[in-house]
Amino acid sequence: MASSALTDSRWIARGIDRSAAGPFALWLTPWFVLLALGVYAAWRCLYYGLGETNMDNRFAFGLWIFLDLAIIALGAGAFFTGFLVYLMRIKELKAVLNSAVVLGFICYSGAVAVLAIDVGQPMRAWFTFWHPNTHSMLTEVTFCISLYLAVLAFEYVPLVLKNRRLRKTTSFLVFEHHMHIVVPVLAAVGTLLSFFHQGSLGGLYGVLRGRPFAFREGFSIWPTTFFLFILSAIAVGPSFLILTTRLVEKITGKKLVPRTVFEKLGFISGLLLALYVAAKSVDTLIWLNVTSPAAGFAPWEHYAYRPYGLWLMAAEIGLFGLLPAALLLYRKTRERGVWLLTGAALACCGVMLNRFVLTVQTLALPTLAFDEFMQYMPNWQEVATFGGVVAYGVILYSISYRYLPLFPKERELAAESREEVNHVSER
Amino acid sequence: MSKTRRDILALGGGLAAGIVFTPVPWKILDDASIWTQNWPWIPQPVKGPVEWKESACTMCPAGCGLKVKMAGGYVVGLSGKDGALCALGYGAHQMNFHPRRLRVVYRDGRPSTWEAAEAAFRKACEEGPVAVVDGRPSRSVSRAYQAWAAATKGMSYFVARAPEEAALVPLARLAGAPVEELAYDLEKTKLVLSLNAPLLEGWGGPQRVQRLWPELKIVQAESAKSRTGDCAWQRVSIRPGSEAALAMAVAYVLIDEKLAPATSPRPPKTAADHARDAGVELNTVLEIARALAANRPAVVIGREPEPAVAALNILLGAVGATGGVVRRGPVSGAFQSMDEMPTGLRAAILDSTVPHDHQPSGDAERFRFTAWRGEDEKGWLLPAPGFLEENPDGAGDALLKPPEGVRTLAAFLGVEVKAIESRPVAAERPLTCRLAAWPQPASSASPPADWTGPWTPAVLPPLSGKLYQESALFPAPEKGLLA
Amino acid sequence: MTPQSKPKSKPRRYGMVIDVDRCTGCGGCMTACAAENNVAPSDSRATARTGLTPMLVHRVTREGRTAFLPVTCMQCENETPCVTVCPQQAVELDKATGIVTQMPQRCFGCRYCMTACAYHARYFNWWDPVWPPGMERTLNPGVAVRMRGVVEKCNFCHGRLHEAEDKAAAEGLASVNPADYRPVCVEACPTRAITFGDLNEPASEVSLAAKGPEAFRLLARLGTEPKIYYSSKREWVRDLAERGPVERREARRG
Amino acid sequence: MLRPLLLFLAGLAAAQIAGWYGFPRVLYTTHAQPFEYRHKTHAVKSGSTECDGCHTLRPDGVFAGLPNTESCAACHPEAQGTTKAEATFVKDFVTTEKEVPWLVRARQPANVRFSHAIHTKRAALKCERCHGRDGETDTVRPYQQNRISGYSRDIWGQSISRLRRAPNEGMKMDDCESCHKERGFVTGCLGCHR
Repeated sequence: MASSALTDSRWIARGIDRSAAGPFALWLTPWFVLLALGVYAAWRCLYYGLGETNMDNRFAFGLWIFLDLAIIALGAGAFFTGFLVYLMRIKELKAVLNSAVVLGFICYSGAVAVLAIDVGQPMRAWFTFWHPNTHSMLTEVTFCISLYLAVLAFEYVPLVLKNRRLRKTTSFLVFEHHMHIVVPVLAAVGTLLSFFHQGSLGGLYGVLRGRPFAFREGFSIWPTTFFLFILSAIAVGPSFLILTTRLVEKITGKKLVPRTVFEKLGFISGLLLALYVAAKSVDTLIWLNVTSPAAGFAPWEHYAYRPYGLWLMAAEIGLFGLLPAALLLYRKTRERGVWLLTGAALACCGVMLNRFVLTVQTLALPTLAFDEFMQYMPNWQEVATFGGVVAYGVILYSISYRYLPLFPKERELAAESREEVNHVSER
Repeated sequence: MSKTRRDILALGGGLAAGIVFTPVPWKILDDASIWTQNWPWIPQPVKGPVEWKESACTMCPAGCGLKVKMAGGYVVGLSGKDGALCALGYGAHQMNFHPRRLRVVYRDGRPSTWEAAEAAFRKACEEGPVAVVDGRPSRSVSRAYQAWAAATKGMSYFVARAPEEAALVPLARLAGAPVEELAYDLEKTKLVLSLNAPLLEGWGGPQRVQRLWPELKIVQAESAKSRTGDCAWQRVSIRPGSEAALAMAVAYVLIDEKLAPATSPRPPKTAADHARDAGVELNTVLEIARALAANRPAVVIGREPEPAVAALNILLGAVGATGGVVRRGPVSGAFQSMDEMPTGLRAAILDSTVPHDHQPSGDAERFRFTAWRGEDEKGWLLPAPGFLEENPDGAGDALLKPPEGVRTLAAFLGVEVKAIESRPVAAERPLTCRLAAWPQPASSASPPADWTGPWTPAVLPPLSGKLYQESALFPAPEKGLLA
Repeated sequence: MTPQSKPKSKPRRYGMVIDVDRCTGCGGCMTACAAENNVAPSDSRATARTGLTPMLVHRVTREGRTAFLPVTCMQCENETPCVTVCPQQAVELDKATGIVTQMPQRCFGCRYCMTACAYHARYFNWWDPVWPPGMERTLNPGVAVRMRGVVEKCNFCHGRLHEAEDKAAAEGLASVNPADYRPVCVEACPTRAITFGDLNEPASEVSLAAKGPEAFRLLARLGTEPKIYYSSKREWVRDLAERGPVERREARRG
Repeated sequence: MLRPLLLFLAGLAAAQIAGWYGFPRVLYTTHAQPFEYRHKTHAVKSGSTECDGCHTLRPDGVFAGLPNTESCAACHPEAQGTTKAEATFVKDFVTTEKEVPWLVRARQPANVRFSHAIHTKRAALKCERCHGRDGETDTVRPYQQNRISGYSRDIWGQSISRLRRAPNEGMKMDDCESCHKERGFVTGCLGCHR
């Protein structure tokens, strides 16, 4: 144990404190077990076909698509922080930028991995690039997500090269330095790509003329859900960063980011969330009064089936929209750690609920006069596959946290706290 | 970094960069997706040019004309020669490969041999008497069975009657005519009062009433919900086992309202009493009776042999009248039905056209020829040619070659089959019948409680609906339709 | 031969009118469709929600009355939902015939088209197709067998269209003889409830029936212009075209 | 710095040789035909140089493909000449009434619908357009099969790069499409797939 800790320590940056290799391995073990289970479930789905899942002809999209949409929205923090740092020049957010890039990479690569299992014929996925249907929102999503994943990988590389051992190789150091010059460019490209795919993920549902619950009119080729998805994603991206960073701080018992950064993120999140709620409310009113009746569907009909009642809409706009927006915008609550976290958590739940409603409720509702309302429950294969992705995320993040400078301010803050031993940040 | 490690990296980098500019990754990508389009474990259709032949369906006695699509020596599609086929007919060619296909001799559910079956049958013939049972008596091969039975000592010939024919037996008795010669003239009927008869679910052949249905008014009196009831002009719910009661109630009203000859004998109880027995309102009975009288020619059809139904038809004037029950004949002569088999038979040998639910009575040893295994088969199961593997007439060539180990009843008995050159034309003959008194009703005439339709044994000789439901054609059970 | 002098057939718009009053729900069209289009027996784990029924007869009851509605791909013509959403052009609105064609060999099984279809007329191959041993020799050579992981639906029996086209070419005709081509469900209906033909021919039986006062289309208000018409003399059946007060009452109760 | 660069270039060159020269040889397996067949001899002996003399197109538009053993047996009820191939044919197929398992190089997969009626009748294309001079050969080429996709090599064409190939070489969808485009005949997926 002691010797392995010794070898391991050569890889850890100077001046920061990490646990010994033994406890770290112990921490990773359960996640590797979960990952193995996920890989087994995924293998079953690939080998025996998607009959292994609980999806059916009506619920052609299930748990996977819902969670993919959710984690891609939550992962929006990556591009949005890049946008704020490099294009809006809010330099203090640099403290979370590296962490955001890793989180974004995890969310996007995880989503792509699940998609590869979710499609029936993954080996034909490249057809989308060779024979693209330019009218399809999914084409836009596929192009943007795969390109953006490449961008994220490029953003990840300099981070990896900052590792203490790797820096010893001169060519890596030179390479990393050159990469630094292009990072703002990458951030700009990433922002553009992300705007489009977050939007087109929303457009995915908004264009469904055959599903009056999801269908929205819009501007040019983009239905309103296109813009709502962008807005909601950039609204909760910072909130998700607050949550994850605070969680890491809690687990490691360290201060990683200055408090002011959290407050800044919270404010941005709250502001955008307020905007989103306003836009969403207007959109909902137009949909209820114009779009849905035009298709022959009474507005409240969509909420007539239990458990998908009107409470969902109320929760989405009130509990998970207005409330967190207020908590994050109001200075007094924002400065109180508990309320900041509550606000951020509610905002994240809100975007997940929104993605859930659009994925599941859309498909559950009947369209034909002689249709039935249907329910769907994922089975263990679906849950385990996704659990595997979560495990992959935790493992990758843990390793990155251990060996890479995810939080550039960490050393500084550690020094400060050593000086003021008595001062303990609120728990 | 060590020197060798750097060298390996450089060489590897060169290889990796270089391979991108060769066909290797791109061709493999393309071929791999082509591989998914032609997975070796996905079955492929047989190769060879398509040809169309003609034949007749053998899945039920209706014997619909077929246009048969063939490729590479196999049947790859079916089409009706004159009109549509039924749901089973469209996939009959797949039935030959059904998991229930019988390929070896079975005795009491255990595999056996042809030699053992032959020895057992020879022994039974020596001990006698033995019955040979036929499902479709108008074929050339049937003629051969009849001749053979007549010429062999201790041998007799029976037929398995379809339920709709059996239901006419009480009327045939009253009219003194062989039941084989009686038939419903439904093509000219305007209104049918059906007492639990599965008219749209295969009665009288799968397609007969289907084709007439758009122009035919059906009053369905039923004790179990059926698709016929769904599609009927009127649906009336009756108590199980009360077909006779409803028939008598209607008859009473007909006489009362002077819609039937005044001299007709009246049913034993009043209309109100019979209606109560049937579990219907008297008003409903009135409506039915008036509809019958207003929509002549009308006819009453029962599911089971029910004397009261025969009596009601006589009262209605439907016997011997256009659009009612008529006499056609001679069709192929009068036969003894399997239901009237004497007791004390030593053995019965059944042709593959006999439905599985037709079982010889008593403890006669069973030799059943069949292409498919049914449920719980006692006695001998002898593998017979399947669909189109023998000529529908029993004489002449077949379109398909039967698999190894399959024999026909004719070959087993060693009879020679000659094609019948000319068949008598079914001509209309007068049929008259008077009702002297109300007959005693039959005990029970309702469908069994577990009857779910839509395929009754009546339509599916030689198999029950189960075979169809297990077949490739049966789509995943969808809500409502087949429940 | 120059392109100009070639005998060109003019574009057709194949469509159907289904007379609901003539459907007895016998299921003949469903089984004929399965046999014609090489639909494999349902997997033992399949349910009503995971089976393959390119043609599906719905039994609809309202206040004790019953109607049977055969539902298949509606061959939508305007902004065809499945065509517009498919990312890799595996679904197409065929210009020559008006058929919405699904190409399983191009499909990669994302199932987006299934979520787009208001009629639930698209089916996914959740399992590999498996026939009992030997039964693969009864497969129709005119239609390719689909593998697992792809979407399929009614293509208006394209195998039969191909046969009719081959025949027309051999006979030197520019276009398919209407008598040579009709989908198997049309042929398999014992009550002849389905009329099939070219909606571009104003005098064709199907065009006239589609213009009849009793004709209606399902969910026409979605604006996708389906080419499958229904017709019924019964008003309550015509009301099934859209969700109405009855369905809303049911919904509120549910 | 020179050494890694040289090694990199060496890797690059090795990849080119392996990819362009080695790969096609590994990708395909070669299978011999059941026996030798000479189109040329048959054309001379039978006096018919028209392809549809044996490869008939029926009036209903169905292309009969390769002649079956029965029609060959009309001329070869027993050996007419002295070749080994003919003796094999008579012995193994005519007397046993079996079909010859020819490995058809131009065979398309089951999902492709190719109508000989439309191409040879309506479009009046010559057989040579796609089959080249196969009808005048002295031998039948062996069948080469792609190990991954299972396709005949003739579908892709002999040239692995698919550049500078003969007009009749290659039977991929691209080839069908380019010929269609040249002739101004555009069709949807359904036109050529089933």
